Amino acid sequence: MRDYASPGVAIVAVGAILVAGVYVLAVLDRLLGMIVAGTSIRLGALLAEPVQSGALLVLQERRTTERPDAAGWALAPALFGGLAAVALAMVPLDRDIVAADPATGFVVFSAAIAMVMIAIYLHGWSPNSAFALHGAYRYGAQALSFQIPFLLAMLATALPAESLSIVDIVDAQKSVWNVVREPAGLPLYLVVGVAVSFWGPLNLPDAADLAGGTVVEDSGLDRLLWKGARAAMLVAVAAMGAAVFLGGWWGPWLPGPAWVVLKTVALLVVLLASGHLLARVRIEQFVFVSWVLLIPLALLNVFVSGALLL
Amino acid sequence: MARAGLQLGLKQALGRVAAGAPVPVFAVAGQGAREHVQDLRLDGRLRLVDSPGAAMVLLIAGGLPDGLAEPLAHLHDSLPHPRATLWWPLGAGPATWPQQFVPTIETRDGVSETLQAIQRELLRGQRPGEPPILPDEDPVPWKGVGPYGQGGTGMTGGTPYGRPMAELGADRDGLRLDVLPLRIGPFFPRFPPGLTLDLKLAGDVIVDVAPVESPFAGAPPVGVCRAGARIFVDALSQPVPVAGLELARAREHLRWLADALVAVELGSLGSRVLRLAAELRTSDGDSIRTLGRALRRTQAIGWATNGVGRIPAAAVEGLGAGPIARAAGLPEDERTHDPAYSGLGFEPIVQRDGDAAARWRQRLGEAAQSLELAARAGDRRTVPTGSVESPRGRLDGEGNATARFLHLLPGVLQGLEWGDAVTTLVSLDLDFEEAVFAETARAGAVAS
Amino acid sequence: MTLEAVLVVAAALFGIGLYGALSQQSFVMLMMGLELMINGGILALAALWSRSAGGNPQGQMLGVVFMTVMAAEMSLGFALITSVYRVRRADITEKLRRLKG
Amino acid sequence: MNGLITDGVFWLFAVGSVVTAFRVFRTDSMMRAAFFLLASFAGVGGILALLGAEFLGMVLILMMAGEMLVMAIVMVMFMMNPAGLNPMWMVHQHRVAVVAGAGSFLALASLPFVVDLPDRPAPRPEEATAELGTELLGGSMLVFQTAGVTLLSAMIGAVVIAHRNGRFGEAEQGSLEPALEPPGEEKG
Repeated sequence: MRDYASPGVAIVAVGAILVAGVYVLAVLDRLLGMIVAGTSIRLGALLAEPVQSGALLVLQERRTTERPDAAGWALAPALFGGLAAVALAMVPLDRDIVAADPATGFVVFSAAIAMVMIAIYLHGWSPNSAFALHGAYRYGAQALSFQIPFLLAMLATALPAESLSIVDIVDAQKSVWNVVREPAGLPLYLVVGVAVSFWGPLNLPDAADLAGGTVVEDSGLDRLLWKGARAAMLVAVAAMGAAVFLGGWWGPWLPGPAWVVLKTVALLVVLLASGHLLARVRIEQFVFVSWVLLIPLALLNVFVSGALLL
Repeated sequence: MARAGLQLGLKQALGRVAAGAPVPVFAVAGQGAREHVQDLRLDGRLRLVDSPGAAMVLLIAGGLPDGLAEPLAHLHDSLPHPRATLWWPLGAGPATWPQQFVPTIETRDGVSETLQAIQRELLRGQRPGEPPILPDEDPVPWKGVGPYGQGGTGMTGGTPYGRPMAELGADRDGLRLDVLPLRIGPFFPRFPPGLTLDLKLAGDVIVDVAPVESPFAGAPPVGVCRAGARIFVDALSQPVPVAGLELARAREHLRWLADALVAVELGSLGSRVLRLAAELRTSDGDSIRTLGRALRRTQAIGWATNGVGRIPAAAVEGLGAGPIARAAGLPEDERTHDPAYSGLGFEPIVQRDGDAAARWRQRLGEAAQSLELAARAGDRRTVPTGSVESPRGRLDGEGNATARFLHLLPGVLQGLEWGDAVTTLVSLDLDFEEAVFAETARAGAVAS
Repeated sequence: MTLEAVLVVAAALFGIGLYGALSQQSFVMLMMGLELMINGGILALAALWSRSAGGNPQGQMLGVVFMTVMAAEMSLGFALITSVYRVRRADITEKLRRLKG
Repeated sequence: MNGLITDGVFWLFAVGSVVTAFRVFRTDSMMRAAFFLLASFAGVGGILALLGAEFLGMVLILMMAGEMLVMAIVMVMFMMNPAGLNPMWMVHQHRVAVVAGAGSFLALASLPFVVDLPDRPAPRPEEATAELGTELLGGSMLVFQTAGVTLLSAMIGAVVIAHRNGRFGEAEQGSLEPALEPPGEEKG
């Protein structure tokens, strides 16, 4: 076993960072939306809106459908949020500031990403509703397609560190960031990152053509938790991208944690902007592109970065 | 006791915070209300939502035929507590409906304020949430034996819970798998008001589809004609200014575009287009061309629409299907017969592919062309010939393009995945209101 | 967390898996039984590796081989289910009396 | 104290994974069965991590998540009653199966108490992952490569078997070799 924060500290810290991250994400998303829509921006309203809408959802009652799987329905957002927390816990803020640094941090993160599809499937299946189930199936197709390029894109970053620990991976980027070492890695990771948390152009399970997809039957707290968990996952994906591709805490002048936050926000802006600037992708196209284009590209990325290290 | 007090205090505190949130509204657009509902998207004080589960207030706008009473009651009951209803009749006659649906506001001004006030009252507990209209019972009665109402013994015995097991149907991979019968509409937010489809889905793929007759069609109008379609209906019977007609056409196309952008998850860009449509002037041709470039860059015309919902020219020949026909390469346009257009150098724009992308390009091209025509038209007036080219195709006393096109819909949608089917339906720009008012215009009794 | 405790848990998983594999008619449920048996095997293996074999890395290696077997079993099993359904429209073992064709 | 927490977590995972494993065969919906099976695997993955085989445990969870999703899709495709509206009880040779299951459990569970297993705990559990990596690409390279090739051939085989076009024409036609007789009435 390597460094672990004590359980209480880790849970509180990760929880607080997650909530803060989700809030920042909500504000950023709204801000980008307003810029694209060309509406005038009032800072006060912008900052208050996520809190107000959240409070509104807390006060709305839960809804039920005919013969749902109540346990699964309640469990799905919790599972999704928990997975986001596990994924985020792997990201180091500095060499010594990390909630958990298992030797297999990379695999833990990947396992959390893989379990996301179970959370979404559970969420779509349990309300016993046609649109929700359709959303769940779409994510199934989407997830099975992006798993392999995702693993390969991240795997290439573990090569220079010769370790699966995220701290080691970041540490190995002292002189050169991985984004320079393997230029194909970050774009691949970002495409797949949008797909993991089904944002913007790859929002197929909760799409507008399904009137909300897996979330269509949710109201009140269910909806708040689901949206929150989804946003948390995007934060975790951005934070991990900042760690393994953009050199995590490495950077001049500022202290390490500040760099991590800055890089995470920068990646978040890119990920969120894609939601306002790119049209929804058809599932058929995404599956095709994943298997035919992304997997060979990711393989090539691994081979090249491996060859460069020899 | 103390715990209950704490809970109440917390609730009140949250209520005060939540009162300032944009009101989540599920809006139903009845007759004459399409633009009014659409314009609400630009209002930052409220938020139009796609699912009743996300809404706090049900906004019913415009005239609603009696056929919608029952689906509307179901919709009302599926809003979470606390909930409220606001009917905004827009000049429609009184309804003989449950008391939730009595008119509550008359004018455009104040809709947002009223919605906000309703939300505030609901959250503070000053206004009771509305009780359900329908009794809370299962649509199919509980029957059968055993704790789950199964039909018999074993896995496949009888009809469990009064519901038939799914039947087998052909699949495109040659497997025979279960198909799911499903009715979608009449309030599905991506559909035009009044469209209901009876579907059979195998997974994501539409095996069979049948449009259910629109509650708007065939009945006398229950509301007033919506502003955007008004001038085209008027042009059937009286000369109208060409400039006004073309400006209205460009505006209708842009309004369609705003909705279509929401369907491909580009809601913020949709708001920008909507604002452009609301304030459109004849000099805005450049803005439309810039918009076309932006849409190609965002891939809204591109990966979302290329090759989707192809309708060959032969299928729509002679239907007067307007942009749908012209996108497939048929230069059918009623304006070519109108002497008012003869000196303007009007030449129908056509595309070749006939897919959804071609229809997007077609409408954008026509919007820009209409602005040019409007700028050149001066004070020319149309000559009533009994048929008009509306933004959706030939409009005459018999009906509009949607009515003539509807029987082709099953053939177009079969075999598509649901996402593509929605893209296709959106790109067709169906309208069930136009025909009703064109018919009444012929009878010389347009409500004004 | 003694060695015996882990091995008992592994045995329980194996037993449940064997029960499922023998009793279930549906192909997929049958495969679930098989998976559980392998699962118990991996658990026992890891316990012996960690507590009794002195952490010999070849023990973990064997675990990797077990997982390979599991993955191969799953992929071929699902392919066979699809194929059998395509030809015979069968989803339970009783509908398959011959294995040919 | 630390050992107490580890023990508590172990028993949580152990009881959880056995109970959910049992529930797999005692639920009315195949979907729930798949979720229970995944829960059972997640429990075992947790125990593996506690035992020091972190890599194996996490890979088990990673692999099973994808596998359960495929399983769920296959079940909804081909199996009846995915929603669990009817009670699901599809068993044969039940008594034999119960006896065999219970018997194998008793036999296997008694083994550690009968056999005298050597007590040699792993000396450096924190190095386990690195050791596995060295082993995979060192001494057991051949085994590792064989496993890889096996998986590849399983993948290709699966695609070939499941594909619509069999070796002797379309699969629905009952893709027999031309010389053989067509399938009889035992079909479907």
